[in-house]
Amino acid sequence: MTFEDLHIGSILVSTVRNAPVLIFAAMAGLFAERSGVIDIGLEGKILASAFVSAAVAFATKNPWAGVAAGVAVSVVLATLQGYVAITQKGNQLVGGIAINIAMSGLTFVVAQFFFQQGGRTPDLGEARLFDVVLPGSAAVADIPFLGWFYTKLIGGHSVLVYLAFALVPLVHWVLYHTSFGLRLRACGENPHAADAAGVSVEWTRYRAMIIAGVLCSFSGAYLAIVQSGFFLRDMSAGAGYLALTAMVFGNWRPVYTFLGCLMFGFFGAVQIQLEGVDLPVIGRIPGALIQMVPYVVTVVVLAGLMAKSVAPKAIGVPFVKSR
Amino acid sequence: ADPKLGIVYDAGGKFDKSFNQSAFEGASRFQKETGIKFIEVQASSDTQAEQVLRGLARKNLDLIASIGFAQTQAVQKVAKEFPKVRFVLIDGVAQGANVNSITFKEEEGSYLAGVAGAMASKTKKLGFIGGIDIPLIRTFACGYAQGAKSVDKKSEVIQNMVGTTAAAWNDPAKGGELARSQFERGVDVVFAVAGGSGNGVLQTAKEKGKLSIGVDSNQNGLYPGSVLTSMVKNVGNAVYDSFMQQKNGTWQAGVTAKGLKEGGVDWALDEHNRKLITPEIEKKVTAARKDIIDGKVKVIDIRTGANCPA
Amino acid sequence: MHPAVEFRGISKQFGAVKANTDVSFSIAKGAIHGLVGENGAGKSTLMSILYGYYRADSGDILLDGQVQSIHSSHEAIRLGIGMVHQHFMLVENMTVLDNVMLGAEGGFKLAGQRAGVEATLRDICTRYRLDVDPLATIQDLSVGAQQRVEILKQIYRSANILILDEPTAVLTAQETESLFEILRLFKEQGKTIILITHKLQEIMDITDTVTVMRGGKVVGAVQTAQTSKEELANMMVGRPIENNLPRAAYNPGKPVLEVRDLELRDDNGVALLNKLNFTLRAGEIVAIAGVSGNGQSELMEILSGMRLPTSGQIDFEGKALPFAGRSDADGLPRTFRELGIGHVPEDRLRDGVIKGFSVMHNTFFGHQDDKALKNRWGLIDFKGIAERCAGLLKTFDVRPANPDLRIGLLSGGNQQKVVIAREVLANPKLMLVGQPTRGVDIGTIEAIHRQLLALRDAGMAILLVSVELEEVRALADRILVMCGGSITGELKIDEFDTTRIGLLMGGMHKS
Amino acid sequence: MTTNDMPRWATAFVLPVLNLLSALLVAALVIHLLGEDPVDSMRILVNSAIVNPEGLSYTLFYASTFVFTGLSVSIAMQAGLFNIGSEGQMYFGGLGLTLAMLALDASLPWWLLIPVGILGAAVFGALWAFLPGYLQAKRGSHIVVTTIMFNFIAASLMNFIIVKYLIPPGEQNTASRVFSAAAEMPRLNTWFPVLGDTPLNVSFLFAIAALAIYGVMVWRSPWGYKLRATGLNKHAAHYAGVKISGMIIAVMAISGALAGLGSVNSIMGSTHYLSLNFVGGAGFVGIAIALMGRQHPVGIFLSSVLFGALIQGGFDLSLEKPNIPTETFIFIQGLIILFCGAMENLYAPVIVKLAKKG
Ligand SMILES: Nc1ncnc2c1ncn2[C@@H]1O[C@H](COP(=O)(O)OP(=O)(O)OP(=O)(O)O)[C@@H](O)[C@H]1O
Ligand SMILES: Nc1ncnc2c1ncn2[C@@H]1O[C@H](COP(=O)(O)OP(=O)(O)OP(=O)(O)O)[C@@H](O)[C@H]1O
Ligand SMILES: [Mg+2]
Ligand SMILES: [Mg+2]
Repeated sequence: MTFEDLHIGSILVSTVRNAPVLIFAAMAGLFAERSGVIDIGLEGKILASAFVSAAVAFATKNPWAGVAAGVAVSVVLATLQGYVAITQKGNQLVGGIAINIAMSGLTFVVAQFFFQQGGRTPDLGEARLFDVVLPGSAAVADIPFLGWFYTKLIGGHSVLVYLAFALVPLVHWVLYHTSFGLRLRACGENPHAADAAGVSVEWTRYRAMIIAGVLCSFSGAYLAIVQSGFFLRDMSAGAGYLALTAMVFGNWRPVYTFLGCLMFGFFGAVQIQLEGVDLPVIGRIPGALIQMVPYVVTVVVLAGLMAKSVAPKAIGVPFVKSR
Repeated sequence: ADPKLGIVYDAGGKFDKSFNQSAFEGASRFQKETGIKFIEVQASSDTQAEQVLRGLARKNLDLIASIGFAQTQAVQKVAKEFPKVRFVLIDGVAQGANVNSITFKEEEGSYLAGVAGAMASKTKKLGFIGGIDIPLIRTFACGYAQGAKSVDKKSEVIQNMVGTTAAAWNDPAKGGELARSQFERGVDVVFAVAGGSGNGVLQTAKEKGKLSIGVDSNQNGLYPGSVLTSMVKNVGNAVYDSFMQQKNGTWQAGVTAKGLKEGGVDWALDEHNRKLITPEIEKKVTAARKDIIDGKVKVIDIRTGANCPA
Repeated sequence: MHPAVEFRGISKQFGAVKANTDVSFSIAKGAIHGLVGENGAGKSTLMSILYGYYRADSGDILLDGQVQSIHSSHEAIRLGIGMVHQHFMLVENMTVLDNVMLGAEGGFKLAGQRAGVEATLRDICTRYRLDVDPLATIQDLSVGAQQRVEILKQIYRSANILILDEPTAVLTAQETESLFEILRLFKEQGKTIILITHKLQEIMDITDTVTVMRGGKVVGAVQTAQTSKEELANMMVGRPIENNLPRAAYNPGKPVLEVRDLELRDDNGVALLNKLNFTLRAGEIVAIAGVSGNGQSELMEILSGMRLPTSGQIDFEGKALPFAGRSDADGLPRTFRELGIGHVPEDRLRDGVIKGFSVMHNTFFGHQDDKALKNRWGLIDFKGIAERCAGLLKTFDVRPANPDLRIGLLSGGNQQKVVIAREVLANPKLMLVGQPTRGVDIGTIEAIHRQLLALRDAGMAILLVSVELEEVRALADRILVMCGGSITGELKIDEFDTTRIGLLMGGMHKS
Repeated sequence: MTTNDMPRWATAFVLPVLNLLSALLVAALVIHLLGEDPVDSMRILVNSAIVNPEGLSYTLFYASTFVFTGLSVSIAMQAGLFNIGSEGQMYFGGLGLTLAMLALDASLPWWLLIPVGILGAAVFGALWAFLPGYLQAKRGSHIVVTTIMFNFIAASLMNFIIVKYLIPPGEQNTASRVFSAAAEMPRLNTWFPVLGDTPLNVSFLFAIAALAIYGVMVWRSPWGYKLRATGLNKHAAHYAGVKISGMIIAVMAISGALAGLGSVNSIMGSTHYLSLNFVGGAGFVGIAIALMGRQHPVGIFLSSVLFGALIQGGFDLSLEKPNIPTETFIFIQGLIILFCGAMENLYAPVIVKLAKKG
């Protein structure tokens, strides 16, 4: 086997393309959880926004209208989740799981009702978001490496991909270098302290949830109107849980979380390349076992390399001004 | 009186863009032509399959069509309990004097897909994307590879499976990703046998200017000019025929394996892919088709326990 | 001139508990006003109402003669009220700087502000002689330093009315003194201060006026100059407080605990305990005095089995405690308890009780595996435990004596009584007692002290860790002073000398 | 405003009923929008899931599996561990059971074979949960992450094992061979013919027993006391002499064993073979059940029956009303979890006001 057989280039490109679904959702989770609200409902929000973006994009023939509608729905769900967690002081896990289950059913029912295609939307065709071709791509396309680097790795993606990558420093900045971020983190660590300092814990958490809603919707929109070009029932296929995993893996810190997302994207891509390839010594690994690669790697990395992950202290606990 | 007919889809549901949907279409065609209605149900789990079949059998239906191999055991069991009710099992083999098991020689149709693919491919690298790594899907893959090798010994088939859970049939993003990665490895024709995930494959092929091959129903029209052909598996015809036989009183129990000869599988040539199928390709495929029907070429079915020769 | 703060008929009820009933009094501008009362008297509740944390069921609060409806801490802060809570309100994993800025940021972007605020803080620190590094992370700071951060917060926000809820409970004498220095400075600047404390000496030392509460009501308001500790105590508890409790003659028995060359190092190899050597005999109370954070907690953890020492030998009743060959202390406290070592942990909320369990469920916490508490099916004998619990609540005067209440809803003093009662009931041979009266009112302190002395008289060996020299003096037969993980000196009780102990606590000279 | 201010009958009865009604109201609205009559639909649903003995029997059959997965999630939750891995543990438990059956179903009599199968399911389930438990206890790997990962790994591994080793030669179905009749869990219709030809079997009685044992173990035994202490405050539990890491590993193993036992009902009680994805989400439903049932035996039982009824009733309803796809009931499940589980105190203020007036 040669180096060429590994297709490093294609793995990297594929990583870049796979990661945004997770990055958006993980950054959404980060906002919610750093403010103290467990966001196990990412999956449901991804699914709902994926459906709504696809349906609206199809109906209006405008992908941006789809994205906007996805944002709206995801924000509504996030606010509902916030209402359960913040105002009702209910169990946050229950709230999130309820949303996941409800959306898995509802998206199908509504899609079926409108489109009669078994919980699928029609193909978006021209209403998809298309890839950006960077200026000068044609000129450099044939230069070895640089051509690949500029047109394939850096260029040639949808706007949402760039947004996903740009989000990471932005989230970092908001979280650590703004007063909102400071308050948000305080609410997640010690809401009583934040409250005593005159910060409204509830309002801060609501805002965090709304942001989480917005970010999460991009994940769904990316899935439906960029990657697939239609909506299919349960198409999130666990992305929300994986994003949550990346976030825990990244110790609730944006950059590490981002690395976690890239890792999943990367091993997902490696796994594709490994299938059916004869490896030295091991030989050909059966396809079903190759599917395990990203997950096994995660467990090994978590068990072996990472220090204990430390969640925000007040996470999951409704804020009650009482002893 | 009109026969009382029923159809039981498996977990994929009647809109799965695959064999359930095809069965539904066959049954609908029958209804349209004869005006005879049928009851349809979806069984989401093996337990439910049994429940549904028994429930329908109790209603004294004359014929129940069970779609998908997952219902094999349930059919076998319920058929024994209700000897007067007739069962048609699609894609699986169940025992019983009142059961007709219909299987398809997917390997034969896939062989044609492989021939067409290898002819159309410039790189002689062909892709195959399956849903889950199960014998049925491997049968497609192996027939496809045999067909490709028959055109050019050196042609190579790269295989990927979408996943390991039921979600693998509904993951177009992953399907698209797999297709992309295959294209980057030099593949220029890809055969998708992955339910809803296959849509992602076909779509990506269209985007990347590559060729794809559809499956089960004729998918040529989905992305005209990009779908090279489709490996049509006539589940719909099988259901239609069974209903018709019941109506005409010609129904028979047994095991039917439907290949090219029996019209169970075929390749699709229509106005959508007419331009893609050059006279050479058409000639080659037609010849291969004839050879198989005549028995000159034997396509290996790996489900019999044989190793895939290609 | 209007008073700075005036309470008019404040009442507040939690479920069946009347925390405040028709509370009325006022505090003059520029005064330091003391607020005293038993545990559960309603002091914190009243202050929480003033700070907008709770809404009063009825009554008004007037600031500077104006009725104000304060419905959030945000509102309170806007009105110039600052509060230092009983439990620190700090975000542990953030820096001092961030904690101070929290809620008082000057704009959305922090980047430009941080340097400026840091400079301001450094300036405040020098002016008020506060020893705090603005860039330190809270969890790395000692309790005293965290307290200073709370003060720093209030100075930074230039609060005009400052509420301090038991600020000195965890401070050493020196730290308390420097806190008072700052309070006096505040007073000079015309700020009004409300100080809650259980230490009447502090009331005498610094306040101008005092309000005494009992059972949610005001039972007295006096000028400090015209009262005495005894009178205040009497008002609070409704009976005089005994200062010198009777005890049997010092007659130590066999050695119960022998500690030799005990050493503890943290993961970085830094010594937390340095070659400790001491012996504890039956029938004596040995007190370990010292500024908190000098190894006392670690020592107690080791002796109770919660932590493994790095090296050294500890004999209990002549036999080595089973540390050898262990990689962690998992389950060890149970072994120790079964050997006869009782432990009243210094941080009762963290270690001593399960807040979510009922009082009754907490009365056998740690003893759940005792044979006597199980029925013949090996299940917990709740009938027996209910009886036992009823007796315990009565004997130790736990209020309210409701076994089904979540213990988290009890006042700190009453929680402490439950913990001590539980450990006493197991009748251990050695009792480790950490800060037994932290945050506890004088009446309860007296009761706890009586209990400990009775145990000593009955022949129990007691190791007491306390930062309160008063407590050490009231209980100890011998005193070990710890500093920097070492024992810097030992005194008999009749050699008690505050100055000398103070020097030893500072590690000044070794005897 | 807390539930403390409320009479017990209100928290135990009125609130849950009001919440359930709210969920059903929203569901009715959706059914109405789908163009069907909500009242009639509800009648069909209740009829086929509860009233009709055969339907009830199916409801209880589904509930039997859910009780086990619900208990699995609940017991881990008592120790403060969120086990998302019941799905994979049940899957793996099914493998243990199947291996035992394939090896022994020709040689052992039923009264030996069934216990061996149960044991196989429990052991394999426990094994699959032991690893995440161990990693949490000894390496601090977050249990939520590892159990999610283990679900994925189980799916791949089982796919591999079933396809490569368990499918009988020449068979299409991705399933093991059917076990011999000796491996069939006795069905309750043997004694109660009114239940009709349904797979409701002795597992249901086991499920009830498991609930009782769980209740006693958690609230009446010293072990359960330590378990709950660990869940509420690890520092204090350590002080109390609990071996924290041992407790975490043990409770995860038990949790996995319970999930594994869920497969006994589905496989030995119904299909009598192991098939791909036979778990079909029962492990995830277990999470919902544990949360909704507040980890209390009675709550777990009631939620399990409710979910079983939705599957059974929803299935029948979708037969009669083609406009209502079965997925509608997934949505309704979500609604019920939302209203009954997460917004449990939605009506508390109203009730408190009414109670004060009255
Ligand atoms: N949130 C609450 N819920 C129920 N009861 C409460 C609550 N807060 C306080 N109480 C009760 O109100 C009474 C007054 O409590 P408070 O904390 O004001 O007392 P305190 O005087 O500050 O006592 P301590 O000296 O121990 O701090 C106590 O009986 C307490 O148990
Ligand atoms: N053996 C049992 N089986 C089922 N449920 C039980 C059993 N014992 C107790 N419960 C229920 O469990 C809950 C808690 O039990 P219990 O009242 O003994 O504890 P508690 O005093 O409330 O302590 P905690 O607050 O820690 O639960 C109660 O709702 C009770 O009804
Ligand atoms: Mg107080
Ligand atoms: Mg109780």
